[in-house]
Amino acid sequence: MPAARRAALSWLEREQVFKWLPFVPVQALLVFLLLPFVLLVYLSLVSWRITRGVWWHAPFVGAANFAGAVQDERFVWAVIRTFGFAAAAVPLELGLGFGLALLCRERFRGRRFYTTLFLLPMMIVPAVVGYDLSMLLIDQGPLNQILSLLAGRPVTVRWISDYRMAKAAIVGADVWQWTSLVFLIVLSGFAGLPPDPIRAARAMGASRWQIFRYVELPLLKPVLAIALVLRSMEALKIFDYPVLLTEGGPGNSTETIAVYLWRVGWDFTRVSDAAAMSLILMVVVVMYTVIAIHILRRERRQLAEEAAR
Amino acid sequence: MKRRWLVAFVRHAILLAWTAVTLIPVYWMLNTSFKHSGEWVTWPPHWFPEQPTLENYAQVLTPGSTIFELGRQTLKVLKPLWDSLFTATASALVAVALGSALAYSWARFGTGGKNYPYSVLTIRMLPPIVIAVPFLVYYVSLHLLDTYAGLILVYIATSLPYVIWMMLAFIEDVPSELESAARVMGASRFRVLSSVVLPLTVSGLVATFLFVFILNWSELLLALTLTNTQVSTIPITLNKFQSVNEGRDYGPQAAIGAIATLPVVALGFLIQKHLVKGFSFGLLRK
Amino acid sequence: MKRRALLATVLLVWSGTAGAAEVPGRTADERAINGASLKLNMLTSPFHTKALEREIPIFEKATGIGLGDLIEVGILQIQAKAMAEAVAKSGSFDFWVGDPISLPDTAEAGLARPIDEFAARGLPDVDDVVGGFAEQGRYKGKTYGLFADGDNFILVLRKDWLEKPDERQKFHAKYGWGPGCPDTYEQWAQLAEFFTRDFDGDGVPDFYGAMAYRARSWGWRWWLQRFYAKGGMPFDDAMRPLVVGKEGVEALRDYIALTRYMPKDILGWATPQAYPFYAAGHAFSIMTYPSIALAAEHPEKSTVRGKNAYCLVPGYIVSGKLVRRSIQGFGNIFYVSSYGKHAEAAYWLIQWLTSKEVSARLVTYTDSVFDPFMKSHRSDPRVIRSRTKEMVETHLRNAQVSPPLILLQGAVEYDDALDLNIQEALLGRISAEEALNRTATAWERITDQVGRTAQIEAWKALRRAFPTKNVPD
Amino acid sequence: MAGIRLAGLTKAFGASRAVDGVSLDIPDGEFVVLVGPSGCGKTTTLNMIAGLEAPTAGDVYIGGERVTDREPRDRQLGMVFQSLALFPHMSVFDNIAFPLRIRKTPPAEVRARVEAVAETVRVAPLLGKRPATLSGGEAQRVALARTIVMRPRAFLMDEPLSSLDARLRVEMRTELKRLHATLRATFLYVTHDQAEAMTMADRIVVMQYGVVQQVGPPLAIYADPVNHFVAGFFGVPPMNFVAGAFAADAGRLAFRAAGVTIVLDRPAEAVTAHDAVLGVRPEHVRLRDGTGGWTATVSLLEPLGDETIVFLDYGGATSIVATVDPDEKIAVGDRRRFMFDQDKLLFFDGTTGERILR
Repeated sequence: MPAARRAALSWLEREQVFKWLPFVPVQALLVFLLLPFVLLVYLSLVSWRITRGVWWHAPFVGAANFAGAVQDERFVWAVIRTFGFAAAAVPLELGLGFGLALLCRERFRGRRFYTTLFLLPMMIVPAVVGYDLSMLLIDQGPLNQILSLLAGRPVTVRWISDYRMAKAAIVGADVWQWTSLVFLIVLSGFAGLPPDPIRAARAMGASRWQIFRYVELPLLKPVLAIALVLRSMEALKIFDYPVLLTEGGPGNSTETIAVYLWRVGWDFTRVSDAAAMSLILMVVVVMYTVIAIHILRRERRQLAEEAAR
Repeated sequence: MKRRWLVAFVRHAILLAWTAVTLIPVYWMLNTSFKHSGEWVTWPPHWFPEQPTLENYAQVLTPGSTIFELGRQTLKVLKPLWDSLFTATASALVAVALGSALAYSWARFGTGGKNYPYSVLTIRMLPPIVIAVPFLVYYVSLHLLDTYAGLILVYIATSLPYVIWMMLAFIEDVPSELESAARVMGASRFRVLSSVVLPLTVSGLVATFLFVFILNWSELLLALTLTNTQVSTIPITLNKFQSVNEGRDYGPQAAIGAIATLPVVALGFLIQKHLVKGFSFGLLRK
Repeated sequence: MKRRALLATVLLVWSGTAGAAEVPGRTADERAINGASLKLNMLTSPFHTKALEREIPIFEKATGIGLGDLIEVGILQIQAKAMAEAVAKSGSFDFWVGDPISLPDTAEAGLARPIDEFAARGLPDVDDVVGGFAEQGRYKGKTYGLFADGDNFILVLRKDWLEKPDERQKFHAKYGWGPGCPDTYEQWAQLAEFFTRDFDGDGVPDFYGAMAYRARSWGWRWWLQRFYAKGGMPFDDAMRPLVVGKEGVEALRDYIALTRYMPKDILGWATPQAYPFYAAGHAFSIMTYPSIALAAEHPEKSTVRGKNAYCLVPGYIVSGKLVRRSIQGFGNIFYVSSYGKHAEAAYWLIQWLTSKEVSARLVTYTDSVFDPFMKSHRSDPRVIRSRTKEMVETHLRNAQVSPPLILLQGAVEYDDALDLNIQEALLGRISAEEALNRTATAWERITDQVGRTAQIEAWKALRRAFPTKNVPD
Repeated sequence: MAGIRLAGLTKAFGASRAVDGVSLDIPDGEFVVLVGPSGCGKTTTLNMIAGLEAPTAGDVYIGGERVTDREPRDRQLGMVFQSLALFPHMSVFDNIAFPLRIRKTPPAEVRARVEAVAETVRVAPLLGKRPATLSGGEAQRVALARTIVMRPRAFLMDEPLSSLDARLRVEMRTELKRLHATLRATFLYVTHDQAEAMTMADRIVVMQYGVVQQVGPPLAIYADPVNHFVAGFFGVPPMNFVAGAFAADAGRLAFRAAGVTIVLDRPAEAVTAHDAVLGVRPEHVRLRDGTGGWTATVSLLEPLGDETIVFLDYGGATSIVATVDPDEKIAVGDRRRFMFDQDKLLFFDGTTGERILR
């Protein structure tokens, strides 16, 4: 090995150098992302729309765009609605995913068949799900046909044209697709449960339910926390399903943040307003993040303590 | 004995119900992809194609126009399929490499401070629409609009938080004594990574790769904004297949859906062994 | 016929430049037109692709100007994609096919390029365009695009049902007229009521009396058409919204009331669901785009081929006189991009595509949505074969009473506010008055944001494009 | 083969010092055991020697060479870890071959050397197995083999026997000693187990709070501890401590505690300290019949077979522990008299814990 190369390598090996190696490209990338963010902040402070000349000539208006955004009922509702979708979809995904994983945790005939199949939905492009559902959900479509068969009488749920059911359809699409991910996460969690505490609990005469409630569930909490944070983060970004299924309708029942901002920015050309809304959203999200981080950190700490013991 | 039979019965009943829920939309996609256009939307719905056809697949897979040869591929799925594969794979690979290196550095040396991974997580929380407009302006000035590099860069950035988070848990599961041992035995830090850390976190790497691959493979909004003619991904292409008499071209769309699902499913099955291990996020000690 | 058209085209293109012998010219456009080969990029929704893919190669053979790359996005994403290009100025497409609604915004944003100078030399076949349509490519006194798709609404009834003697008798006995093409919306409602049938008695109709669009992003146009027929105008001279008056509220109530005779799911339906539903014979009437004829008369896919009556769009009686209005349902215009590298070449291509001969061919293709818009289409046998003579006649008569959409800057936003509130009323979440009040409030804000003075000016110009005729000849 | 020298080695984590100015000279071939309670800084010291942690101050010399700034791989030390740190993804063979392969040793030589070492530590039949399938003792041997095969300049061992059961641990001690005798290499062995230190070490280094308390051969440390801590650390059962005070008794020095007074053959001026602690090993406590000494009640008996441990309640704060012959007739509740071997008594300063009156 040539001396120069050796010297370079041993320079890279030094802890103070080595530990920063991955940070250089990552920080570079983050800086690369930061510049458009600065542009976003700038745009939020001026009054620019695409139909009004070039952006660097737009007049400075200070907080006016923010005031406008807060007063924009559609925006406020889109935020509330999106959080609502997340609040409805995520617990369902967690519940279903957990329940299914619970049923699939032990070995039994057909387990492989089920676990393989249940992973399918997350592998399908959400846009495909949107189109697929637009065929399935029309009121005389296959889904209502099945429901009628099960109910033994004609059932016509207006999945995409009723104000409430359309929301349910969007939540349903999310649940259908992402329960698979939660299932996978929880199933892995079960697979990774340490056997000793469970054996100990059994030795102490705990019933199956007690073992589950007092031993397994607490041990699985960190896994559930991860699934919770992961899914709520993604659920705040719902875009494909409403765009491809309902166009945000009927009324504005399925207009999510992403859909509304797309409209304001591109269709209505009000880029500055969209920028202000984005920043407000960011504040909301950061608050949410702080809570999520709190949960994650608590779970991690708890885990570290358990590991130490 | 009777009780056990009952448990098995209930278990299979519930699991079969969810199997049906899972399979019906997938089946409907496949079913539609083999139907002639007249059967896509019918009252009542047709559960089997009356005259199964491959024309939808032919339509999306055959390059060139059927009537006039324009010397290029239009409305076809091969190019978007390739573009999607390329962008999703490249971005997932780079993101996994960078993200896991960063996670390693943070886990072992606490580089960047206590809150670093948490703050990186914020990137992922923002809906991509938030950055779409400034990104467009930015990309135009950097000549990154409508390029592979541009799309891959933004996908790397948006996947990094997940990679860091998933890999962090994994790396923390590798006892640091193993690394010390290797170093004392003469391994360089890079050799430690390749001989010890990498083999021990391979399930995590694989699962993480699949996860961000799926996310990038499916991404619609940024792709729609940041590409024009040179790059076109599967989700954008789905949007394109619309025809006059039937509005949405359900058949070809279903065919694209089936084709687009296939690589991911294949990938998923290939690495199924790693998946269950990988997605535990290393949170529980074995 | 085809050969003559080709020759005419070539001459037309050649006439745009001076010498044509050895590929002279100062710019790429000129040289291209003069014989060099040139590829133009296009942005379009997939609804137009197949027809254009067939036609443009013919132009290329004659002139060397052909189609390069194609950016296709969903029809509702055209505006967004155009706006993205207005920001990006990337020149990724030279021309595009889009809705007139996006004209004001794309013109203000500098994306749509005025083509008056080219048109002055090229003399496109605008004189043959049916009145009202040609105006749609103009904004603030300039021409930004060439009209290519006469998409105003038409009402289609099931002729076979109308002709059943017992039904005729019963209907006449009940309502004292017809049955036949309705003159007024009340009459259409009567037809809808009468012909809605529940064969199996399960409380859900199996044959629906009426269909029209009520889905988000689509339904507002059907209201606006009624509103215009009531004599309503969207704004006064100071751009104060006028939708809240009696006309608006009544039109909205009627609009909502008719929904009773439509499939329950109509709020979620657009073309993909509506056309096959009608073509499968599940509805008595449908008011929609003229391209319904392509679906309804489709030789293989339609079960109602030859069983359709094409009617003028009904109207309202306003101070004793019938007023019919048939609004532009979507319509499409070829625009030239300011940022493309080959503006002039693009112009020649779109002029060629919108010429009498080529447009007739475009209209004929059943896999695209170009609808008749020229006087000459009325007598063109190819057009008639694809759509029936009755349909083409009726459609072009409808066009005589076709008012413009709100072609002002912010058009998409005005329409979206209207659309949202109409749907809220339709869902029963707010009253008709409230819906229109909210629309007016939103419109005021939009006008103020865009700049009232400029809007007033544009509105005054637009108002002149409203039809004076109340009933077509 | 090389000796190790530490000069003022210090490691600080923030304000606290894990290792505080450790200086030590280990000649080539010596078996040194670094012993102390957990958290005393012994593992940190070992890690600094290996190069896994950088010292805050001070230097490490190996074979006379300063290696403080060298990477671990450039120090050529063999290290056995507490968890053994066998690579779970490699077979036993690959584990042992790892250090050789890193040095790009030709495959044939790798095989030969691995097999030779495997023979030495008796793991030859295990070469194809995975670490997860090995028993504790087998894993132990593999970890050793992996270290030996690289022919290090010195061996560092960080509590390598702590995961073994009691019997195996005793066996392995002997084996390690034998290995040391064969290899004649420098061994630096870290443990918290005083018995390991006593049985294996040529020299023992006792650490507490990051500071070396005493260095010396096992028996010297046992017999002649420098302070209360060292005295208490060695010996099973541990030394008895009786807290009391010095006083003058007719010009002679006397130690008084609850229930016990000892008059020493020293002048009263021999110490200045007032409070003191008396230390006496259990084997130096004598039970006797008749008179003399002090009276106590037998509160507990622990027969070990070769001897019996007797707990004596004499009225002090804690019991006095004595070891007696197993044949001694004794029962719980007996009242017995006891005495200390006067010449084996140790005294420590009551405040500082330092040995006094040596």
